Amino acid sequence: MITLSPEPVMMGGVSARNHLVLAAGVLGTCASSLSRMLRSGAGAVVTKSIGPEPRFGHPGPCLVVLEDGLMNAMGLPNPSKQFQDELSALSGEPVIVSIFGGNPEQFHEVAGWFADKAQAFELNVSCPHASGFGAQIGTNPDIVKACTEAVKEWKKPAWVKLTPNVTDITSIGKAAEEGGADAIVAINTVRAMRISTGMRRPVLGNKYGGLSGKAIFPIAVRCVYELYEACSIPIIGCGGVSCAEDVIEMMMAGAQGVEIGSAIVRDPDIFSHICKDLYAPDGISPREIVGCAHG
Amino acid sequence: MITLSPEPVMMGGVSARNHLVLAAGVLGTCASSLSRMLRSGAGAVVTKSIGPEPRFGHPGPCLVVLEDGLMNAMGLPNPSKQFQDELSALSGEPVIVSIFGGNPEQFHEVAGWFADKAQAFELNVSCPHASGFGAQIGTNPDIVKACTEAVKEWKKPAWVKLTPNVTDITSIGKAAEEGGADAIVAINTVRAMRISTGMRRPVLGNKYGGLSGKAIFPIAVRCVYELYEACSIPIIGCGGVSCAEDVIEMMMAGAQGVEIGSAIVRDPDIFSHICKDLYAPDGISPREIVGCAHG
Amino acid sequence: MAEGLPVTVTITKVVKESPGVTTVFFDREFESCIGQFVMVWVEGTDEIPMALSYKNAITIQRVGDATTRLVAMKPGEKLGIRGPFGNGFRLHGKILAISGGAGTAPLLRVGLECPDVTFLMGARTADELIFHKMLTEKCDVRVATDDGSAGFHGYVAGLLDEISLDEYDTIVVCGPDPMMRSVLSVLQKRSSLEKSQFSMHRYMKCGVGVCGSCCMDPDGLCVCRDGPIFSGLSLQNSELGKYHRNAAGLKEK
Amino acid sequence: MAEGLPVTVTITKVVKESPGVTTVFFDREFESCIGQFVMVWVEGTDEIPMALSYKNAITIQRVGDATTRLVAMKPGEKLGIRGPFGNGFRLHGKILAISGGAGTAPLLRVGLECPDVTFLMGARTADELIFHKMLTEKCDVRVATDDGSAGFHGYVAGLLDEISLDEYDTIVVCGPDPMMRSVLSVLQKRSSLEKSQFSMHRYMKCGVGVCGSCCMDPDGLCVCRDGPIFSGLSLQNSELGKYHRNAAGLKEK
Ligand SMILES: Cc1cc2nc3c(=O)[nH]c(=O)nc-3n(C[C@H](O)[C@H](O)[C@H](O)COP(=O)(O)OP(=O)(O)OC[C@H]3O[C@@H](n4cnc5c(N)ncnc54)[C@H](O)[C@@H]3O)c2cc1C
Ligand SMILES: Cc1cc2nc3c(=O)[nH]c(=O)nc-3n(C[C@H](O)[C@H](O)[C@H](O)COP(=O)(O)OP(=O)(O)OC[C@H]3O[C@@H](n4cnc5c(N)ncnc54)[C@H](O)[C@@H]3O)c2cc1C
Ligand SMILES: Cc1cc2nc3c(=O)[nH]c(=O)nc-3n(C[C@H](O)[C@H](O)[C@H](O)COP(=O)(O)O)c2cc1C
Ligand SMILES: Cc1cc2nc3c(=O)[nH]c(=O)nc-3n(C[C@H](O)[C@H](O)[C@H](O)COP(=O)(O)O)c2cc1C
Ligand code: FES
Ligand code: FES
Repeated sequence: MITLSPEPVMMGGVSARNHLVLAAGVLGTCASSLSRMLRSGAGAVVTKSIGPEPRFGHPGPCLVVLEDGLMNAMGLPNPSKQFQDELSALSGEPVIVSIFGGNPEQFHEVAGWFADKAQAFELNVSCPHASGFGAQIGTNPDIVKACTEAVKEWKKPAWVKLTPNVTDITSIGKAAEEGGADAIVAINTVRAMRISTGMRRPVLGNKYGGLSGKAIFPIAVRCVYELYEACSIPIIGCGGVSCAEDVIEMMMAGAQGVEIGSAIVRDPDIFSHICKDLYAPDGISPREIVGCAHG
Repeated sequence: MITLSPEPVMMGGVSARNHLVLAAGVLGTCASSLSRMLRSGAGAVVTKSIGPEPRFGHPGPCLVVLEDGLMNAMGLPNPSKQFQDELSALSGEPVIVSIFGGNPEQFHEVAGWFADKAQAFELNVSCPHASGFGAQIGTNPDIVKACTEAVKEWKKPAWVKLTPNVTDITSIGKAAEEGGADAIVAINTVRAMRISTGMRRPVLGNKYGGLSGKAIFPIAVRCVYELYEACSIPIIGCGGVSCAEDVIEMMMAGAQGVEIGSAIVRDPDIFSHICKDLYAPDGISPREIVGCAHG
Repeated sequence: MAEGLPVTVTITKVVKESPGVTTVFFDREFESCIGQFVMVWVEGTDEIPMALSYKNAITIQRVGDATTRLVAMKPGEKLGIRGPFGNGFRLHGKILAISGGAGTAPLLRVGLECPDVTFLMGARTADELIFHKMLTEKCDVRVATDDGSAGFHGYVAGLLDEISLDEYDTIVVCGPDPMMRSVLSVLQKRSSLEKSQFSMHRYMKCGVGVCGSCCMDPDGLCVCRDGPIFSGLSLQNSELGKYHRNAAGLKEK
Repeated sequence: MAEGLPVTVTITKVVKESPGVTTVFFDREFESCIGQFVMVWVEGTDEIPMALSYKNAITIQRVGDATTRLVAMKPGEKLGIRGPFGNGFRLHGKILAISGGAGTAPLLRVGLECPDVTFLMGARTADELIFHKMLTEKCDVRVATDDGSAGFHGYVAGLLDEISLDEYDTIVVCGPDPMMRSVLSVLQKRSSLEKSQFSMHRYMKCGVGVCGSCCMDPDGLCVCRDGPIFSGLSLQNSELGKYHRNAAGLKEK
């Protein structure tokens, strides 16, 4: 297998300790769990998505574990502005604050709360199961561009996280790029549903949810590859990454780094385990492989 | 587990021997393999998609087996008009002819070749990896409607098979319904890619392919559920069905029956095995459960 | 980690344990370690964490929407169960069990299944004591009530004064946060933290260590996966008894 | 069924067996039954089915794009391998192997690994005989050439006249369709079909029994999965020697 040389990593304006980033919404609500992920080897962490008002999330069940992935509809629970307190405990760490809103003004407002503490922002325009937010605005290139511009007023690196639930993900990627995004994160979860045949009802409280984990890896690789052909800003691959080989594959598709979420369920120490396999003193430079599958 | 009473099945104008239909493109190029599937328990079979000209398909690799599914880019290889000979050998059998074209005229022409032999047509407006065909027209509601109308001129039942690679599958479902479709089949494969890290190239000859099998089951259930809320014609569920429980789940989401493709790889006798689990003399009527998850 | 969609179970028996507490039995036993919990789906309302009081039952204290629906359920009705989840107690030797209120439920199997158990049980009043009779037949039960209507008049931690902690190999504790913090303080003073295990409660959504809603300060451990059982030592400097986070992640006292 | 993405192998050695046939060795052995095949990915061109002539090699007859690129490859270059796929021969007792042209390659391991083999080998001319020397060291080899430049002058089926079929427990055959049909006819006449196994070739795209491109009439069996080895009995009334389908599914003679 290919190994990478351990070098300082700078991706999308964020200086990270390695190429592996904790994905938004996974153990991301408290400073203590975010620190834990950094200690266990994450190169940077993205927080739970923070919005304009506190939200308690959807009624349960909010998540089910499938054979090859997870399906969740958390409903964007978050402490809103009070998350400032958590962030204080993380000052100096590579923390990207995920934010969401229903329009550019809300994105601007929420970003403002964290402008002095975040290393960067990640715009969640892609959660597939919260009405009025996420993918409901992330399927419209004009709104995505406007939200990106609004957040960029704070002069911080801005990553825009895209939904795969669109006919053409590149049109959204290009909108983010035009809005001044420093990187694109692809992908958020894939809209999905399972039904309990015993209860004769959808298993998630919100009925619809988002599929993540291994099942969506081939979809995520495809999106990264498409975006690499269409856009010129850095891409962070996300979706089903669960081993070092997957990281290399995402990089070859065009990703500068990856985010990892669901794999935590099978292995809470996933970051240190992937690092062990991915890096070696005689490894090659990531530059050699990022996008190399485009030939 | 719920079992169904073995009753005569009529779905979307097709009288089938049970609720399980062989999906298009799977062992569907010769009369002999289609008969074999009927013998081994399929309630009806859909042929390989037939188009206006013979095609040899994409260069290989055309298919890879993944842990939880398949990824393929066959490229719609088909013998075109000569498929008439194969069909002759199947007269009287529950055979649905899958057809594709680049516009309504071509759909009309191809359907005409088989109008006296097919029990029904399935319009492939959803293959995600053949340029000018399939999903390239299946993402446009107006074209889908026009193609459906063109095929309906032959006065045969017409099923329209949809792609999940759209922002809103219900808009396409409604277009098919307006065009006079007798049923909607959901879903075709999900656009995907895997890269060989050893070769540093996408593994499929066509680079992009379609994901099928277990991995996409939650996506297919979601699409069926959405379509059931939006449309009033029958829905046939397709995507990742591999056991009797999956059939029940699809039905609860709103499907009258299911198509099965990739599961053949793990078990060539999948139809008879599912029948054994699905039907029982004291089983309930399918009417009791179709769409019941909508509460 | 148990996996998959919720398993559907049918309720077979409903037993009222006290005015506010009810046990619901179902038609399936879940192989589980004592201390593990399940996520209980009350269709149309919510999914909530519950200890398995028996392998085929949960014992519910009515506090809000989901628990209110649960205690009103009848035999024949259905629930969805995910799990069991979490780590469970490590039980050996002579055991001291200390419970407060509905916290007796997660410890019930300790009293019923282990050979040598002393059970200290607290409740607000005598009629809020649960499983008292059943446990008395199996082990040495001592009672405390806030109003003195049964046993010792005061908090359950007070019962510890009459206990020689050196005699015990394992100490297990479950109850409301303030009760557990005060027990923890006593055990700390009497140098018995090492052999103590506390069954923690935090807001849970996923049950499998991914959503982060049940994380505790300062270590960021997940109660659902790293717990719910924690050694007293590891809780000394924790948020226990000080605050917890609600469904939105907001700190509450 | 072997699974997954193509395994990348590096070519270690290239051996020219005859003017049109080349063996390519790689750095990995594939555990396989004799008769199984792999799908060989020649990046940028195509993926094609090939028997494993050795556990770590394929032997290629140059016929078109992919095979032309393959025979021109150099040590250090890479291939992608999926498989091994298919069923393989059932080999026991005294074995008669009958090959035509490049059909010797899939039978090579029969000659090298089985104890008691008689090998009938046909080719158009003497210099198109492959593996002749190597096999002669291991078994009783008899040769037929169309032009008489070596051995018997005529088709390999002609060699059967001098063979007492009753002596053999297993008969394995591989070669072009017309050659296999004529061998089948001889075996049928001499009531030896039961112990015969034929290695079939059909257009293959998936290799795992799903795409349908390799299906044979009249049973709809997949050569890739139900085969490539079929008993002579099951082929009697088949399309063998009459027609096959090309990549588009069109029948060709
Ligand atoms: C590991 C564990 C085991 C538990 N075992 C038992 C048990 O055996 N018997 C029992 O009666 N109770 C048990 N509980 C507590 C029980 O989960 C809550 O009482 C229940 O969730 C309340 O739900 P509700 O809808 O009735 O109340 P709500 O009105 O929704 O909330 C009332 C209060 O209950 C708590 N709560 C609500 N939802 C949750 C949730 N998803 N996760 C955690 N706490 C929540 C919160 O403190 C909330 O303020 C356990 C909790 C945990 C974490
Ligand atoms: C199970 C099996 C084992 C085989 N083993 C060997 C072997 O050990 N050595 C060897 O030299 N050849 C073997 N072949 C034949 C080999 O696959 C073809 O010669 C090769 O595919 C030709 O590819 P091409 O691109 O060079 O030729 P093309 O120009 O693409 O085609 C030339 C002819 O080759 C055949 N062919 C092409 N592609 C395929 C395909 N995907 N599947 C089957 N046939 C195809 C067709 O008859 C075609 O007309 C085997 C075939 C099968 C089915
Ligand atoms: C429990 C859970 C909560 C999530 N919450 C968020 C969120 O708040 N914001 C967001 O942008 N993505 C969220 N996601 C999506 C993940 O960040 C990620 O995009 C997705 O899970 C795919 O990556 P994975 O397969 O590695 O998990 C969540 C995912 C899960 C499983
Ligand atoms: C090898 C292969 C070939 C296919 N060919 C076609 C086709 O020609 N026309 C079509 O409409 N769908 C085609 N499909 C899609 C299937 O019919 C089906 O929609 C999809 O595979 C999802 O179902 P499954 O998960 O049961 O396989 C093909 C799928 C596979 C795996
Ligand atoms: S409940 Fe989700 S991490 Fe514990
Ligand atoms: S090659 Fe696809 S079925 Fe045999």
